[in-house]
Amino acid sequence: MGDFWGFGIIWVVLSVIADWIASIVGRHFYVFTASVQAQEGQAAASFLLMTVVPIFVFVVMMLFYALFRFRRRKGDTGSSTSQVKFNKAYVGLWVTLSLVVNLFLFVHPTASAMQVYWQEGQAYNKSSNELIVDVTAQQWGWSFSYPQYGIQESVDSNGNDVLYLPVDRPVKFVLNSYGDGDGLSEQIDVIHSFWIPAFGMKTDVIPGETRYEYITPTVISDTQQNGMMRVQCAEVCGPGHPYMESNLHVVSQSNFASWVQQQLKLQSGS
Amino acid sequence: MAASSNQSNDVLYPMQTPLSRADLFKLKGGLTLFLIGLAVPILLLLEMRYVVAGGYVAPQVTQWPAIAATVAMLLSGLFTVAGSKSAKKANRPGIVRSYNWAILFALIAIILIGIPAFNGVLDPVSHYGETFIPTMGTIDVYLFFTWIGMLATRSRVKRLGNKIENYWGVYATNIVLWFMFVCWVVTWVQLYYL
Amino acid sequence: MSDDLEKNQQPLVEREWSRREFLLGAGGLAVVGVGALFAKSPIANAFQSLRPQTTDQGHVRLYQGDFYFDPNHMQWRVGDQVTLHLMNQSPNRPHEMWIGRGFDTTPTEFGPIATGFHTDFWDGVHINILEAYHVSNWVTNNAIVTSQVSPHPWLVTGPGNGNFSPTLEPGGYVTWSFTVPNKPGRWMYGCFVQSYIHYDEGMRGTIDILPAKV
Amino acid sequence: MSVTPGNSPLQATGELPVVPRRRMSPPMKGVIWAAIGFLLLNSIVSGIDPDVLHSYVNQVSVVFGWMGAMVGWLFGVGGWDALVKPAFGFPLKWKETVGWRRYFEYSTDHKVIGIQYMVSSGLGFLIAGIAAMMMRLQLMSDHMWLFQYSKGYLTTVGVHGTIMMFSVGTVFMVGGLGNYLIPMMVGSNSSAFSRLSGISVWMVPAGIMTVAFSPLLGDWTTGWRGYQPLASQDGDGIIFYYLGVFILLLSSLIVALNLVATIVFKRAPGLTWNRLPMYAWGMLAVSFLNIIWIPEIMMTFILALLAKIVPLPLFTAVGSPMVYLQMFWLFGHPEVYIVVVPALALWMEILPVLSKKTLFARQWGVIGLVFVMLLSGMVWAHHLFPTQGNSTILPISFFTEMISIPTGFAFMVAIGTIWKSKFTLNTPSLLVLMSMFNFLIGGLTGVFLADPMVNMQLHDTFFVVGHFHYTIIGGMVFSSFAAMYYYLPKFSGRTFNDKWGQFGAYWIFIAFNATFFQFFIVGLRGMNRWVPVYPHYLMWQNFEISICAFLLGFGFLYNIGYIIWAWVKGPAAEENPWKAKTLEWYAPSPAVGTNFETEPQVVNGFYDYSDGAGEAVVFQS
Repeated sequence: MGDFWGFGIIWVVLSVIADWIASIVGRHFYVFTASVQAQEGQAAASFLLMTVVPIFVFVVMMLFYALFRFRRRKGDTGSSTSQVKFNKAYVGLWVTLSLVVNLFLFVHPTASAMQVYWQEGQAYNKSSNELIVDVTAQQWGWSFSYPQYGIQESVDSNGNDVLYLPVDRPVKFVLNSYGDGDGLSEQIDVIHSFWIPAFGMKTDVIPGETRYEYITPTVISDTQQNGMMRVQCAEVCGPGHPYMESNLHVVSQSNFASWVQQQLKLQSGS
Repeated sequence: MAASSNQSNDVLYPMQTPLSRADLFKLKGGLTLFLIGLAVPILLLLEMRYVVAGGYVAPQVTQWPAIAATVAMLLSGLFTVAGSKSAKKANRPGIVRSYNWAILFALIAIILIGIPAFNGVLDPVSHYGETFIPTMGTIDVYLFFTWIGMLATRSRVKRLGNKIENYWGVYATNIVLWFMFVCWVVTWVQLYYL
Repeated sequence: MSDDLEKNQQPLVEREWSRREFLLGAGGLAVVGVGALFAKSPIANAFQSLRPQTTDQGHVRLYQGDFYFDPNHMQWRVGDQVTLHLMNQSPNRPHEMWIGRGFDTTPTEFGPIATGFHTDFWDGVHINILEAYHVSNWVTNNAIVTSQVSPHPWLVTGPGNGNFSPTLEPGGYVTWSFTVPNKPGRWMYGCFVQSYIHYDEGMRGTIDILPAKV
Repeated sequence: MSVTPGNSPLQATGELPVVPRRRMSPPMKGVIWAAIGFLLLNSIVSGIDPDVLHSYVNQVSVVFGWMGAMVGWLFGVGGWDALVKPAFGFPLKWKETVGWRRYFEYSTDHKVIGIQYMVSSGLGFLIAGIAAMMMRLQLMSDHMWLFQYSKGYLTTVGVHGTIMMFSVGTVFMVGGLGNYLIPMMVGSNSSAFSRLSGISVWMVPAGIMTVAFSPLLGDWTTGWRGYQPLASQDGDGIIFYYLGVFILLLSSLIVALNLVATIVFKRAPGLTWNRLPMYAWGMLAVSFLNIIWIPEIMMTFILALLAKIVPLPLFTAVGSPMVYLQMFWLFGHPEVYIVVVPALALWMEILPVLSKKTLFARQWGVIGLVFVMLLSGMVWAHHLFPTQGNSTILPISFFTEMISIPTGFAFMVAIGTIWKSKFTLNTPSLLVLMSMFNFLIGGLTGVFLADPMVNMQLHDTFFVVGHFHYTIIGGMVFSSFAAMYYYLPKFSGRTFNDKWGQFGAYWIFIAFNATFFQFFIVGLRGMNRWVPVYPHYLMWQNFEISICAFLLGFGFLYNIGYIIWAWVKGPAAEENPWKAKTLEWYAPSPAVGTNFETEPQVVNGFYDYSDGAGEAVVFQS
């Protein structure tokens, strides 16, 4: 029984310590979160981390026990004294626990977080404050248009496509994978994936289908300040895939308003 | 490798060794597994047709080659059954006679199935056409390999003559051909009517 | 898989094939294989340099593929009359063709990317369009264009729309004739569609313009 | 009869049939026949159906040319003389040789075939490993420097993934170890369909070469998945991807048929299902997965090939771009278990022997393997969480999380076996523990990926790359090395120096974890997959990862080299050095010639190591 209690006590102590560390590390699991959705994902990931750490400790401790505690000593050639073939309590506990833990993880965070995400989408759709951004993916670039403001394609001073978002305002991305109306787009377009690392969310863009993504940015920042603030294609889409990136600026509500005016001026001017 | 193997100079060929019950059981089991594996792509194609084209049947699919192919395969199958019956009586000339006809009808079936797949009546760039052609093509390729198997079986029976100790090859060919017949009928009914 | 032959499987005789032939053969194949995979372009270039470079005259064919020009090197002489057939062989991508020197670039997260040539070869050149099939658009810039085919709606005339370049749909082709202008030296040609990636992926070539014969 | 390798005691005596001397080595003959086959069919097809450019090798002709080459190769290495002609009733002129030459010929001996599979698969491991090193070299910098074009890098990614998955992951432990061990483990002298098996092994080198030389036809950027609709507009190299994978899968399908038939129909008397060794159970589960899913994916690849060369619009934007993804991942996830289940089975095979303790809860281990097999067909869509609509996410997520339960049984059994044992710490057992550690991390990170909300962030990043390398290298490759060390005395009659073995094990363990643990971190920091260039802020970590990756690469080279050295020159081993009780150890070591001169009779379970337990096997004379 000595091994049993020894193992158990060490496991509990190490698990508590490891979980304490996990609770700190878990807070930075997403490295940088800049949206409500990223924070939700971060919370789910952190919860998962706390749950799996004791399991990790249990198995790894067992491996170390095998290496040190149960190691065959020099000169010992006999069989093991314990030849237990089955232990109802151990197997029963293992099966029950793994079932319970998995079911539990399915209810929370899996189902609950998805529920929250879907409800957010519905809430955003009903809200009058929602900003709609039409995103078009094509080989190999993104273009963004703001139908509520009449901006057809937002560009920066270099003429590159750029995404500007106001902080703390729900955004609905309408995602399509179409070409630029040259009659070839149906043939040439492929699956892309719309990903902003700092927003903790990605949605694939399928040719011929429209997908939606709902985000509320919470941090004012841009691509120059933080590399995770970028629009990146995450699904391989041909040789240009690595270059399929656009800069992202999350700005204050007032700066966004003036940016909109500037874009409109640029659009009518050209 | 078996320790009991004969040390004589005779070189043995397929069908030249007597089969024990266990051997026969093994061969039948292996063939069953093989046919399960062969059925998977057919199921996949039939499923994909509904995914891609729904229940639509193009009005211009040509009916007569399909009906004629079914008849040809049925005849071929009846002749392989006759071959198996001759095999039970160890009537080797009977096997060869039956197989001559079976091979002929199987060849006719291959050509007939090939006609609607490749005669260009169906547009390959249509949802129905793009599933119809690969499905018919797959059946045709399967049937072609079955046909080679039939040729091999006939050739073996003819060449080995009296040295044959078992007729598993004949039975197996018969089973595979009937499996192909079932696959074809399911495909035909599904692609043409359902 | 019909019959059981195992009772016949005794390792009986050792009849030896040559070990040397086997090793030499396998080694030779390995060398050829590695060479084909990793040294394809140096070997091809070496062969190409053995062939004397000829000046293209009259009808010149230029094929576009994903992502290359065939040929990727041409040689023209000032004053020659050239009829250029440009064909897009790609089954699904549009391609264009610029000729120029120097680069315009745009900054990206991955460093500056070339968006086109700075100097347009076709400035002030008289060209005559003889054939056009499946053309997406044809920007003329400062070239002076006469056309034997209906240039609508694809011909974009006048400066301000970028350099001279025909853009072809998959399977499209164009033919135009011109007299090689007096702009000797090395020029480049390339395709910059689909976010400039075609040029980056190797869709480029060089033209040497030789001075006129005296 | 037992023959030592290398020097044959058998003489060609007068009483044997006179067979003409084989002048050319079968592989060379195969190559020449393949070249003839290619030229013949390619010429015919490109003559009948020329493409616009009138080039000699075009999309359609290369497919037929390849078929000709494949038939030529398989006939040339022995299929014509040993399979086709006898099948048509012509005299069998093929005799198997002894000595090293038989490893380069058509053979029907399951042990020779097993070694041929292992060596072919090892060749694939080296080629794909070189591709991986090239990728890591490129990623040391954030801009293009080693590769000229990103399509070249992406092709390398594809070649690496394809060869690793289809010729190493799917083949080494099933076609290689399975073919070698399973007939011995069930007390038989041959596998069920040994002639078929003899030809299927030659498909592996052909398939590897097809994929490795695919860049000659053109670059393809889809990775190991041949992703449509992208594949339809890729370079022609994708044709060789589909064809190469097709032939590799055909080989695995034949292996599966053969192994199932061997296990079901060729068991020795007394070897009931309750006594069947764990590795045989693993092979049975894997082979059933293979029999169902390999034909499925082969058909999918044929369709994708048609979509490329005809072209049928099946999977392009005009058709239904999602259909290919669903069809691919239907196979794609079972594939992962095809790779890993043999490793789990191997733990349960090795641990009781080296712990000298009865296998704990054997029936639960079997249940685990079988349920992994059953559930694996229900989880495919978790590869598509960001791709598909909302409605299917939760059920798929549910099954994905549930599949960790049967997988966990392997850990339960392993831990129960280790507990209070007398654990012999040597290279194979150390590698098994390391494999358990790695696979544990792979499995636990899978919990994060199974959660859709978290998956939306982690999908298509290096986190995923790290996760599956932990399961596949960490689980399967480490277990394969454990198996190689463990069975070395069986293969060659020689053994290894444990100190050098353990040194190699620690080397790859440390380098592996240093490399792939950082994949998780760099992925969370925003590193996406399939990119030769990336934002500058990720550069130093990628540089560091590359250094560790090179260490890992050299570590694998060291281990492979050491195993080869020990195989040839190592100290002589005992007949049964681990005092194991399973049937394969009753066959002679090194296992050459007949496995069992007299038929073994199984009278007990194999995994009972208590002092009073009798022998598991008796031989009746």
